[in-house]
Amino acid sequence: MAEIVGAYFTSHVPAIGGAIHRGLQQDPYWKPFFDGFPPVQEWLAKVKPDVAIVFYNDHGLNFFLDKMPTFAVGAAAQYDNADEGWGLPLFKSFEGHLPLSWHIIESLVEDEFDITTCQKMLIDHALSIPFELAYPNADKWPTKLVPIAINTVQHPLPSAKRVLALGQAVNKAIQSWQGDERIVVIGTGGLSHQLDGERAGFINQDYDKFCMDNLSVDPAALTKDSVHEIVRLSGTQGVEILNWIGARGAMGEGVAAEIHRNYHIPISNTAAATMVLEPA
Amino acid sequence: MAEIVGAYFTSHVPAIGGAIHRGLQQDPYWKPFFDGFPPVQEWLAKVKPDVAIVFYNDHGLNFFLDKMPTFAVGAAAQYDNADEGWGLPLFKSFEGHLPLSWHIIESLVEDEFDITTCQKMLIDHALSIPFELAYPNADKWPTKLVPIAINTVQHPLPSAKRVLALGQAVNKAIQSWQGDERIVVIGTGGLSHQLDGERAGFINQDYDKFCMDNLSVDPAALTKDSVHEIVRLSGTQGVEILNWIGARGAMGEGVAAEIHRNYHIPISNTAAATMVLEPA
Amino acid sequence: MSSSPAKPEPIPGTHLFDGDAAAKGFALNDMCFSFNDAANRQAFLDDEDGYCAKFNLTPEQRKAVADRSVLGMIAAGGNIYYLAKLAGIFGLNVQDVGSLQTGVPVDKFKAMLLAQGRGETYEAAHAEMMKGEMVNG
Amino acid sequence: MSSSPAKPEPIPGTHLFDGDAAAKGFALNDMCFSFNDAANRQAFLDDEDGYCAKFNLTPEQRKAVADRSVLGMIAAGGNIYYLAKLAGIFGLNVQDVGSLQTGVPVDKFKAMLLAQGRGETYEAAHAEMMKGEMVNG
Ligand SMILES: [Fe+3]
Ligand SMILES: [Fe+3]
Repeated sequence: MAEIVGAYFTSHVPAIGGAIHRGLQQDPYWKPFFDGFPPVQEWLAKVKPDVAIVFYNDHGLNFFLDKMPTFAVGAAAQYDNADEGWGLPLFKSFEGHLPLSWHIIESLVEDEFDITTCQKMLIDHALSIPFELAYPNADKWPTKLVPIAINTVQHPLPSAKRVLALGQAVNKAIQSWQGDERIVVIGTGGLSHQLDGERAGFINQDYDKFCMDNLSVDPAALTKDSVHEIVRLSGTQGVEILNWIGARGAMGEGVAAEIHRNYHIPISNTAAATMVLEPA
Repeated sequence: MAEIVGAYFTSHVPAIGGAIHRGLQQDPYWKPFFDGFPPVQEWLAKVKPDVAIVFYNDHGLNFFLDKMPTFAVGAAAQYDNADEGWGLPLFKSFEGHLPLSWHIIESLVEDEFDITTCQKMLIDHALSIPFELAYPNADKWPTKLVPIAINTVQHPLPSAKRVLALGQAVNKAIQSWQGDERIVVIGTGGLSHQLDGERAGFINQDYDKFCMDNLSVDPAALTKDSVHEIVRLSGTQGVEILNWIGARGAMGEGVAAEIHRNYHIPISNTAAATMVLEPA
Repeated sequence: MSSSPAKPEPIPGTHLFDGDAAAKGFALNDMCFSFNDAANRQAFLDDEDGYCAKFNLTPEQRKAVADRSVLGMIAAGGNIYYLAKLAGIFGLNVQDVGSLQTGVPVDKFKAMLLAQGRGETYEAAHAEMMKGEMVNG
Repeated sequence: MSSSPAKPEPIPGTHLFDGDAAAKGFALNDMCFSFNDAANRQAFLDDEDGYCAKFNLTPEQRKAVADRSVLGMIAAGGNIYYLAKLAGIFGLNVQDVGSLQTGVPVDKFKAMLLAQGRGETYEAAHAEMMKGEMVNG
């Protein structure tokens, strides 16, 4: 049976891609952030996942407002990055895992999740940057990919409770999967940040700490607040914590063990955080 | 408060559009079908709806397999038809009802339906033909439109139970809407038919009768079968009964009164049916 | 797919357009989806080989299209809603498509439907239709 | 919208991209979405007026773009994820965009973020940043 080796969470600020590109890992501004990754890299080298199920949000590359899904699940043989509007070098492509994608899709629809199925799907920095950070010297990504995109762009967004349930339903799908893959679950984005409006630059360390402290032991605590309240506490883009909540749900309902944590303010406008959890 | 004046259901075979275009209503092949519509037209003239919420399925015009939503709700100011591949004359455009669309979207997401929101949406014969039949001499459609598209194309499809719940959640949204619109709910497609495979031409009068007999008094009876079983009973395209089930759900949980029924085999490859229900 | 739990009992003469089919048929359905545009329909008519190559049809898909074999297209992952747009290019309606798939002349296919309209079951009407016909396949 | 039940308490300095905004901002966001393509970015630079006209920007949207007013674009229904692609054309990053919206020089905006990194609350860091500045708006 397939095994969930654990979950990895990280912020995905576009500027990180630029810093990697320019080799700024030891620059004083960037060092406290990049220093959070050797433990992630060592952990991945130890647990050796061969499939990644990634909860993330699209930033206006693959989805537009003509067709904006609440939850989208990829079912493609390959996922490419593309120009997001800044003309930056493209991130590496991912190989898909078609049978597992369709298995998860079947299981989610059976469990009354009204997903959008994507046989073509461009993936953006929110998906690629966590891999650039986790596998800095890879010629190609060592895992196949099943991407799950959550709407954090256009309100109404799904509630944190619904997103946790989605993640748990993905866990249930994995439980009924008869392959022997080693699966890492990834949640990307956050933590507190706000790019738009007069409150741009808003960060909330107390709320971020609350999220990080509860993620392993009591993820349901993160679902008590409405989306509106999460925006108040975490910023308009801080709602990307939904991706973390979905990924945490995919680990299953039991308590998880925190293996690693790093938290640094600021990266660009963002309170940047990195965590690794293992099933307890 | 807004009022649901009732629900209207009809098959939507593309050839009907051709028959209307060529004025074949009195042709012996078509007459038994078109004779089912004067009662619909009279009923609509009496109840005078000004908004239509239409449950239908797209036939490869607006959605492709790159992004195939389980449930999609329109939120556009206008909905246009377009060439579906046969170069036929275009059907008339519809005026949207933006505030009601967004109210329904807010309410559905709150109730944990993971819809795709469409600010642009081309509508096909499945939506237009029921209006051509209901308002044969209209210069423009007398109702505004909120379209709700259900995936009946790519399996896994949502279960009949889930679709009934979607409809009931739309009813709940209407209950909390503070406008004073007169709303007609429309379900299009079916009944039994199969276009593809060696079983093409399959029709099942017994199952169709079961559906029509229960639609008013016990719609939950239509949700006992799995989608797979519905395909067995009703044909690969007979699953369009899901659109009827969604529309019936939007009338609310109470019993409804059957006002009108017509059933005729065949129109093209289809067992064609037309019904009108009112809240009892 | 392979590592998924068992699927329900197949339905004779019926091909569900599921994940397996959707994955297999993507290129063919993608081409057919393009036929919503009249210019693309004309481009196909002008240069069928070139147009199919542009969409990277698999050899199985290309052969089914060349053979005008609806069952072949479905076996290659084609979905009827998209295939109908290809059929439209050749002036074929859904009854012609039914005739092609059942292997009987379209008049007999239509007669089978009319028989069901007179109250015959599908099984009876279908048996009548197939009398004296080669079995399809 | 008008006939919907009441919405929760607004969040100061924060504009939720909800149905009202999405409906209002469609044309502007549609244009910004097109900037994923380098050729479209160049077309905008070559003929800003013509390019905006092609997307039917509202007068309010056109003025906000002409003024390079991020808050104006947001008031006109712009969504920051799409607007960021327009900002990219002008070489502006999210900190420049933050500076534009708060009305302080980008160095002061960055200093406000660094202050939060030293453990100051947003309120304290923001008050410090606004000292001696005209209030935005
Ligand atoms: Fe982000
Ligand atoms: Fe149909």
